Amino acid sequence: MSNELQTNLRHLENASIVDLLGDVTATSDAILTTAYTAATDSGKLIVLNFKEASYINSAGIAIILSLLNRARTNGRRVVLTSLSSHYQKIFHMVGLDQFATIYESEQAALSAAV
Amino acid sequence: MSNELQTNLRHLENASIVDLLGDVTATSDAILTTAYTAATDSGKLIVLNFKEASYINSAGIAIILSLLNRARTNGRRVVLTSLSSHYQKIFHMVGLDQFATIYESEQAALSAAV
Amino acid sequence: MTHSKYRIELHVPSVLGFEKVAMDAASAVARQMGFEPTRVDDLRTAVAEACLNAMEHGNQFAQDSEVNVLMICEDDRLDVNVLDEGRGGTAPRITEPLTVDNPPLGTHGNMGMFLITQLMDEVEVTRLPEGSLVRMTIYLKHALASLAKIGLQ
Amino acid sequence: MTHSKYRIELHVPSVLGFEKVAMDAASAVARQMGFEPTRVDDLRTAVAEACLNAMEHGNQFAQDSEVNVLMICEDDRLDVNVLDEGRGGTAPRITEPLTVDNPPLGTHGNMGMFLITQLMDEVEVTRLPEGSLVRMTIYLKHALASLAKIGLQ
Ligand SMILES: Nc1ncnc2c1ncn2[C@@H]1O[C@H](COP(=O)(O)OP(=O)(O)O)[C@@H](O)[C@H]1O
Ligand SMILES: Nc1ncnc2c1ncn2[C@@H]1O[C@H](COP(=O)(O)OP(=O)(O)O)[C@@H](O)[C@H]1O
Repeated sequence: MSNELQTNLRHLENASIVDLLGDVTATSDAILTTAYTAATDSGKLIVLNFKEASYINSAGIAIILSLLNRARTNGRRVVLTSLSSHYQKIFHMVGLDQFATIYESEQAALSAAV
Repeated sequence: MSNELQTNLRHLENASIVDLLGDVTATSDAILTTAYTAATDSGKLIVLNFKEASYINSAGIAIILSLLNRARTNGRRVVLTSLSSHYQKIFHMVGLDQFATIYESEQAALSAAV
Repeated sequence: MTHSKYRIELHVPSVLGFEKVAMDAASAVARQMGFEPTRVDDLRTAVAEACLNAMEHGNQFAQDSEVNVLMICEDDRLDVNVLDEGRGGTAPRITEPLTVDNPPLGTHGNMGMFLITQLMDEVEVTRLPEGSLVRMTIYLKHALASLAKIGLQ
Repeated sequence: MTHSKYRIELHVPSVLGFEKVAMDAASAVARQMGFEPTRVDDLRTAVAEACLNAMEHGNQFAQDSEVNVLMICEDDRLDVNVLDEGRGGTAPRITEPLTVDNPPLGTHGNMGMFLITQLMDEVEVTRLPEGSLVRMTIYLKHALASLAKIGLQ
């Protein structure tokens, strides 16, 4: 598939940022889990950055839900940033924003959440 | 139609700029002619700015050809700016760039052509 | 532009990823009709979810199966009909989406049909002999949509 | 992704503007197959021009007429077939585009078919009983395309 998800992990002083590049769909499970596991090693706040994720479907949202559940079990804090206003609305509709704060930008996430 | 062409005319010191906003197609004839006529009044260089023209088809190109022909008859100079690289290629394929210089940006057109 | 009764028909294979062809075709139709960008985005998500359900639940991803997307442009609205081949034992049903408290095991969170009904002005599910039909409607004027939603139109 | 023989079919009315639906559907297919953005742009223009010709010359903009766009994804290439209803007296022909020295009177500059042949790797025009068929092919690997163009593939 053309726009298969890729991830990029950046370790900052107070947070580990996972950049999501591409589509977040049914086929993103393994790569998202791997990225989450790598990010969680640092013990810091985990920021999922959706800036370059232009297509997110219900299967992708289900995967993110499971990931948030795992984070809660492990006592890890996860926040989301840089979702388009459309996907902010969608994440709100399915109630996902009750379990993870959504910030407008990476900068906003870092200053507010750290 | 949704993205029907609109034009915006800006009179600068040495040039009249016609911003093309929307689709350049078969239905753009009247509005392009009106904009050209208004721009030509000033007697200055005419810059057709394609920055906001994301869809240009063969009928639109035909209209621009006629307009360049009219300009030549009237002794008016017309240059084109801010075409995407795709449309630069297309305009080159049909030979349009032999009759009107294409500049990367409005700034480039103004400094080179005035 | 008078839209009355323009008909656009699209067939895509039951292969993940091809729902994007339907999304892009539907959004081109909606933009052509003059729908605002936010409504076009709503439609994109709804069409994608309906096609994904049709591919998976309706067609069981069968290799020779197709999803049929029929769009009708009316003066005041766009109808998008997504039809599958009814190869599964289920029919489209609208349920509450799963949450972090009760997370999905795999990639099914009951979110597709839920989102479709939230995003579209009208949704109608019909079980036809040939398969399931999900009909989604958006109105050009939100006021009309609200009236339609409460059954006054 | 193996593309072998995915089939996408689209029908649009003969109304100016609806060629954009075909453009967007075709580019979604091409992106899905992994074509580069510049090739996707080439395809967009070629598909638009073929559909415009089909609407105007092939279907005479007849109200009940349709343009049929059939896309076939193969491992190495994408074929886009644009079929009209052959209502006009003409057939698609490739001519030199008009220039500023000899400008078009209206909006016909003989540029559509010319651009299609310039932009696509292969173009085949067939006159079928039901109408004209313009088949346009682009290859995923440019090398293959060049071989095909000179008839070695
Ligand atoms: N086109 C369809 N054909 C058959 N069953 C369907 C179809 N669409 C949805 N369903 C049924 O409705 C349920 C809910 O669908 P949905 O809300 O989209 O969630 P999900 O697809 O994640 O399970 C599906 O699990 C399936 O049983
Ligand atoms: N689908 C078609 N059906 C019938 N005739 C066609 C078709 N496409 C093109 N033609 C013929 O070929 C000519 C050249 O087409 P084209 O290069 O696209 O230029 P234009 O459409 O501007 O005339 C047209 O004028 C028309 O006579």
